[in-house]
Amino acid sequence: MLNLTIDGKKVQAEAGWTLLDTARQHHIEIPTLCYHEAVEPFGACRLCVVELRQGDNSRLVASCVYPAEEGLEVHTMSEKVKNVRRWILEMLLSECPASEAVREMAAEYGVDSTRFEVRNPEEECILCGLCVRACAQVVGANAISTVGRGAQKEIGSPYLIPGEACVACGTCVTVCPTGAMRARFDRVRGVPEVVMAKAGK
Amino acid sequence: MADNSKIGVFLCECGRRIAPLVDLKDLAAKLEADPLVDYVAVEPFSCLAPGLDQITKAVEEKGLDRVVIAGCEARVMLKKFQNELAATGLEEGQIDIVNLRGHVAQVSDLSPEEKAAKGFKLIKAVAAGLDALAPSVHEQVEFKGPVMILGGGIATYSAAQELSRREIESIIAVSTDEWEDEIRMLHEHYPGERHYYDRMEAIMRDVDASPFVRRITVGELSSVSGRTGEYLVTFSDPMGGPPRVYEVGAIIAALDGQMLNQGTNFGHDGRTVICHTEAEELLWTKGVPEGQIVFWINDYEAGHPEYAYLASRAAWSMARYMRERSPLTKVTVLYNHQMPVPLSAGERAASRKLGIDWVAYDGALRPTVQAGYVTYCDPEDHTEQEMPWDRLILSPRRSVGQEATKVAHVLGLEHVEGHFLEPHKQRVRPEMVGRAEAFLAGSARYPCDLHEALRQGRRAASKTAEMVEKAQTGELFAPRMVCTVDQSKCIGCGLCKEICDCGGIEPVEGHGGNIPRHVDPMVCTGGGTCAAACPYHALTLQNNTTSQREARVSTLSKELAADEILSFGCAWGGLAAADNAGVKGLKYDPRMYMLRVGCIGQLDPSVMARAFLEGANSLLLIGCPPEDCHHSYGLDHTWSRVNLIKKLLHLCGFDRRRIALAHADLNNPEEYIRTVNSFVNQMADLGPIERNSENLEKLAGLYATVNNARVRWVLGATLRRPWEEIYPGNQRNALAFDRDMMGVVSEEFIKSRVANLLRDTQKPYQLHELANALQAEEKPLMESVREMVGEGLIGRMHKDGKAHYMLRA
Amino acid sequence: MAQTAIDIDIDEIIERYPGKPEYLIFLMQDIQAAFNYISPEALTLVCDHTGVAESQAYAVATFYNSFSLEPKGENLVQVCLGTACHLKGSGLIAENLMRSIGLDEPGTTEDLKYTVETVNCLGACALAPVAVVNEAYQPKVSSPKLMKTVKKLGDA
Amino acid sequence: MEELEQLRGELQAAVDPDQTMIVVCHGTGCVANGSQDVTQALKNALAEAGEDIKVMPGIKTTGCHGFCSRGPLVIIKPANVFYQQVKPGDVEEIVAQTILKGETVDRLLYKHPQSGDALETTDEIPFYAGQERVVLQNIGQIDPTDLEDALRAGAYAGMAKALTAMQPAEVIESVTKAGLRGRGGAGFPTGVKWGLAAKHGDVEKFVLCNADEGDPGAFMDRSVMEGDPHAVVEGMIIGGYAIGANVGYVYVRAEYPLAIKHLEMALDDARALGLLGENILGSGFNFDIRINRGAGAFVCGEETALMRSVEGKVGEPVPRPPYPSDKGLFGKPSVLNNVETWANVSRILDRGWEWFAGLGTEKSKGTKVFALVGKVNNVGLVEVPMGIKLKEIVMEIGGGVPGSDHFKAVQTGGPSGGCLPWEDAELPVDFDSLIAAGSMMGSGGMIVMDDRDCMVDVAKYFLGFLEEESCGKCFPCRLGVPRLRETLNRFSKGQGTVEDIDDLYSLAEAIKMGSLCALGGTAPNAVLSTLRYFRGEYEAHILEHRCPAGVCKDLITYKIDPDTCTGCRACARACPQEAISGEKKKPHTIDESLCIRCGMCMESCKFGAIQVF
Repeated sequence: MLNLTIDGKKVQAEAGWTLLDTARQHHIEIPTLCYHEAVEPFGACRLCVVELRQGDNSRLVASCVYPAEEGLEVHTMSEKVKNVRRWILEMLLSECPASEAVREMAAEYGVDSTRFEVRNPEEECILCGLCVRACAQVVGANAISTVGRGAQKEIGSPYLIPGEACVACGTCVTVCPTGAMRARFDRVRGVPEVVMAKAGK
Repeated sequence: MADNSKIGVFLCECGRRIAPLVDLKDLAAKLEADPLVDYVAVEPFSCLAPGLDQITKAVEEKGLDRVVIAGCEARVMLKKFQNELAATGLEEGQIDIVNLRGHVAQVSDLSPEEKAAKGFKLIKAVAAGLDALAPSVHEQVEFKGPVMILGGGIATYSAAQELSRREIESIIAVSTDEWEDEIRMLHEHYPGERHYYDRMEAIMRDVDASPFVRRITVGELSSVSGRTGEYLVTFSDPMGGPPRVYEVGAIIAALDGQMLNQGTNFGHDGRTVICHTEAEELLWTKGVPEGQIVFWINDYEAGHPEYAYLASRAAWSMARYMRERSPLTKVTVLYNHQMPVPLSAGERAASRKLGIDWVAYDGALRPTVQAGYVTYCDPEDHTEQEMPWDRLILSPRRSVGQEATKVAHVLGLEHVEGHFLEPHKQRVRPEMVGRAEAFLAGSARYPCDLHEALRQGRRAASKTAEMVEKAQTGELFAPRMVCTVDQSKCIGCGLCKEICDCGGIEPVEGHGGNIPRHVDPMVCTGGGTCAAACPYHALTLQNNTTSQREARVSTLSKELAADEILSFGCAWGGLAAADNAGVKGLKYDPRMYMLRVGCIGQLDPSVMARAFLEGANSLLLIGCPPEDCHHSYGLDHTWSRVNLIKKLLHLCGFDRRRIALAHADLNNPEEYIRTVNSFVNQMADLGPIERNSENLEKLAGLYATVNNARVRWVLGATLRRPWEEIYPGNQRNALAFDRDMMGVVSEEFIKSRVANLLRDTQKPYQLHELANALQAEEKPLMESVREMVGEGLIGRMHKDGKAHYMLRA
Repeated sequence: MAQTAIDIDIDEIIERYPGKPEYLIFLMQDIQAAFNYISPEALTLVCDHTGVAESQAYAVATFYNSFSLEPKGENLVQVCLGTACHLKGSGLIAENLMRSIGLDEPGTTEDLKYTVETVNCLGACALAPVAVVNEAYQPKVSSPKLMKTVKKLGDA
Repeated sequence: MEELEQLRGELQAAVDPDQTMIVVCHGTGCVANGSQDVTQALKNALAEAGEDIKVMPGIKTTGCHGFCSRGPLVIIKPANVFYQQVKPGDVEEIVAQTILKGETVDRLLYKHPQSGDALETTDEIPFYAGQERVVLQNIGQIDPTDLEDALRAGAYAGMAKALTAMQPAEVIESVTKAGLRGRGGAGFPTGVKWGLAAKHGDVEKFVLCNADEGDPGAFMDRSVMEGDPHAVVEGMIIGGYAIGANVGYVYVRAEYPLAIKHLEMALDDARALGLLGENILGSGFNFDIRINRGAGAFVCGEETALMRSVEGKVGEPVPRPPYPSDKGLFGKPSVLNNVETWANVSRILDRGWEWFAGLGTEKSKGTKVFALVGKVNNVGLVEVPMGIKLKEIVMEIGGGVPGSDHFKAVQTGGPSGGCLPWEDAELPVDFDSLIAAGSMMGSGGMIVMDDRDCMVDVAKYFLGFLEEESCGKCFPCRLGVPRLRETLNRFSKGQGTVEDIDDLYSLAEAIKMGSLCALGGTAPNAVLSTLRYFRGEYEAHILEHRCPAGVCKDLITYKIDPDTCTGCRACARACPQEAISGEKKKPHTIDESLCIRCGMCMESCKFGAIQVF
């Protein structure tokens, strides 16, 4: 049994719990986007960051992966934390303006417009990679992956055409936090035209 | 129902996504009060470490052997719970999930109390299903005998090589002992591969030398029987002796496609205008011809643009061969400008160095072959050009070929004319991806070059090897949710084998007359439509049985209010769409109650009938969109079964619309909601079925009828077969057949009711009394009753000159 | 010349390494080196051999700069955009070169004649700005100089 | 052990220290300048000279001598006569004068930039005089492809000591006591890192060498691997012995073919001699090293990403904890250090931790190698003791800034680092002062900038680099870096407001705090440090719409000075937009509306008539 404080509240945790587990067990809410209970935590969206304070020095860690430790002093709503969340959400607004979920979450943090230029007003995908991880860890099909890297990154099956590996179960659509997978799904599922792909390329 | 299990229910608050919306306290109280449930707990997040710890603790302390989690999507979360709770000994089938969040909390404006009530009904139904579960034992699969590679295709060698690399014994059945001959003949199936012959030879030598490979020379394949791990393969003897029989653990078919010439409409004459195979033959026999050689990549004009790549690669390699050996030979490749030239930068340079011309023509105009010239249209300046030739070489026509088709037939691969042999499309579980290859490799699957054929061979071998290696270490077990046959009930009618789409059902050889079936658990995809079709209930989908489904519907039907709808959704269509509606928080009519089913085709008509019998007033079955069924025909089969129920509802005097089949695309929840709302409203207009004694008696008759062997038999005949291409099946004289079926159904319906009546009342009836009791016309009734007496189903005695009918003592 | 040998046997390359996932990148590098791109067929072979899912292999192939899924041109020009070179205007040099052969961004010309790449520091900062044309270093290049060298190759 | 020392003795005895030896630098810089031809010419010339020569001098090709801007370099030993910018044509004279007569060829000597008098030998040259060569001690001295030559210079002595005379714990202790800090950038104490991995006891472990030198403008590690690969190999064996690992991986940039070649040779030779592989030197310790070529991803310099890449996966960092010392490569305890660190390890074990601890400052021990590039006279590779003043490196060793008595800024730490202004010229160069000054040590790139370099453009450049190289996994980095650059783009177009600058600070903060790995965590440094020291320049862009350095395209115009223009039409021909008009032999003019500021005209003009305003 580990003892720590979250937002001043004394809480207990078992070894092996993450900070997010612990917080949720004690009804303390922490926002997440790239987190889903069905798959391993990824620590990518950084919305779940919390501040760890130890005397004067403090740092932010992703609560979805950071293990609960004895005596930690955790703050889930400090200014530092909010600043990170606000910026991420504002940038998401410009990156994937079409996403309802993002707009709602942004509004909760008082972000309702973006100062940055909007490249694609249709875009919904936040590249949290949940679909990819679900396909690999839940379904075991490995039908989709991230393609490219950095700003050019996107989600898709090899060569962005329907592939053999997809079992069309729709798990990716269900776990997608923004609904972006709906549009992509039809470019992934379906019986691949083996002849065209293999013989005709 | 006998409580033969200890069931724990865990209610998930899911942060704020369930808790405030559903009154979990109230729900927990309801459940605790229910005799079926032994333990109830509410958790912030059942699926997170803290929640899982709590469940594990409860299972161990309270000795629970069934667990229901009321949380979110089973499709997404079930696997995690199975893995996390495996340590407690709970196995697949003993854990079930109710999507409280997505089917109740998020999708309506009901009050928390009302939602709790709805949740209670769903959870109780699922619990009843678990209660009715009889967990199966783990079936271990062993491999008796080596791997056999038959069909004689070139992939035989790569497959054998891969197997021997992994030290697995194999038998290869080839037409000739001499691999030199094979190489000599290779171009008949794979022209333009000379550059690869050395490697091919190396592979063959390798196989020849391997102690793990046994080479046999046999005649035609005559039969294959048995199951994964223990097959019997029979060939005719080439010398005309007695058939040769082999016991093998696994079978890989290596089949090559066939090359035909283009025929006269491209000017083919077999001498000056030839196709690739003939060109190769020429190179073998006469060497490189001099003069002007023109390769025309005419696959676009031949109607198969997708083969242009293969053809031009072959042309390129032959062209290279010619130029490298004979400076006096001019080579040109004439190709459709819509086609990308399939050469890498380096090859372009090499082609230039060798002086091979690539000439594009305007694909809009078809080139014409003339004496010594081809005329074509220049895509640049749109002028007609003439290209001289001494020999014109056309692309080949590609097909499966006679022998391959024969073998495919014996192996039970349905071959559709004009198609290639892609077997087993089902991709229900990921491990099934590529299983087609594990079974069949070579250009008879789909046109490909030598390299790809060999790759498929290797892949097939390694897929097979994975299984063999597992089996060798005793770690190969059959999936839990597959069909099994009760040999004592099976009369070997073969209906299941006929409608099975995964090839999992095999006859057991050696029994005379009707041959009972059994299931190859490693091939069965667990679709279960076969089980739902068996006239004698001899097939069961273990750990997911019809009786479990009946338990669910009867429990839920008893709980449902008059205007509430019982529904089944398949995991790939209806249920998935409902889940996604929940994720999006789309609102729809809360009177909708959906139960989960793996494939809509798993629903035995008796499950549907049971629903009405136990109090449901309507039933909505939501499957995948037509032709998207993951089990191929589950949906079509349900279509037939729904028709049966409609007929019976009609005979009972109820509205046929009370049962309906619908389709949902998981990616279109809005559509799903329209489906639900319109059905619910329609049923509200109909109102409930009055539960008076007459109606109850009729419903009992309905239920008995769908379990009647004869009815199920006739129904079985209407079910779509794998070779039928159109939804919902295109058997001949469908209308006439349907009329006959109507006849059969009405006969058996009345008979069932008579039987029920006599059994329930235990007293003799005169005909007019029967007619009265069943509100049936005497005339047809008399015929049925006579038949029943004839069949010995009931007895007849005369008392003061009047015929009385009663159950036989 | 960034030449593809036309008779390299891909299976020979595949067999260089044991069939383990950790050799995925080794195999791709060798194939890239031999054919200067990774064809879909090659990718499938690598997956079969290493037991890596095709989607994963595709992710790797698109993640790392040194892999190309498209055939490259017959002549390869790399312009260094390292800091030292940048300060000495290599950015402009690259732009000017690409404009002169009709490319809007680094890549391969339609006729597969040239491929222009920008690289992050070749570590030859003393020679800035540097370009590498078909593996030959061009120290202290200027736009006109580089364009002349490149044009010459194309006409050859 | 004894055998090794005996062998070393024999090898050393075998060569006469007074024999003339002609050393030619074959570092990448010199090779690109044609030093291979020089070597060939030398061979020919000597062959021709033939019997005129009493003792035939040896020719030795070595790794980089560091003084790249002066290549090709030829040094005549034992006198250490230093010839620079030698062309094949000069060779005959060298042979005739120096080899035969023992006289120097003055025109090939290095002239002192200020006094202008010719300096004969290496140690007289300020560029070398100011240096303290520890890691580089053998580079330029030994033939990297010849293990025997390396042994003469004392290679593998430290390893032998460690394996035969010390317990693993003692090795870790002495590395700790030496105060060695990771040279990869962060400066984490190496000994501590080793201890964390060692404590896992008897399980499979790995050591890795980060040779994925991705920082633009840095080539220290390459030079070490090319010039003295044995130092790295030796260090890794020692590390493996210390933490109990039997396998090591070197992750080298594929862009460094020569380094890879020399490493492979070194490994083969070492195996052949029993210095690598089973039961090394009879100590019972087994260790072998495998080489992984990087596939072109800067982020793979981050340790967790590098390990994923070695596993054959996409090189995306993973959150820590768990730390690599607990769960690293293939989930096993692993220690990753960079090339320079490993090289230092072998020196420490060879010459003792006390000696090493005596170098450098109180908190930063030892020396640091820098790649000195940009607007500086002596471009090249320098190794200096920690704590040396920035000014000393740039103005003395570096020979100052061409055409100026000061530098505008010095950029250290690569994309993760920052720009230090002339005001910081006195700053002691060590881990902590650099961080305090808003930059960082990094792997050792040191880029000197003068007044013609625009700080906004520089910041933009580094952000562009990072935008391209970000793996795209975590949101702050993937989204934030491009948006930072978007803002700077506006600035360089003369748009934007002063408020934007404040937003920059706050966004930069969010990226620093929020990012998953160090790439994102340090990405904003380029902006922050330039803002800190050159805010005025930013404001010039925003408020006055001008680029003081004359770099930002949208804020400059090209003009032809009519007095200097000879009307030769060279510029008109060069202009891709045909924006330049004018008759022959008459001054030309540029049509600004057509000009795309590609600079072609400027490059083509032989009279410097085209100027930027």
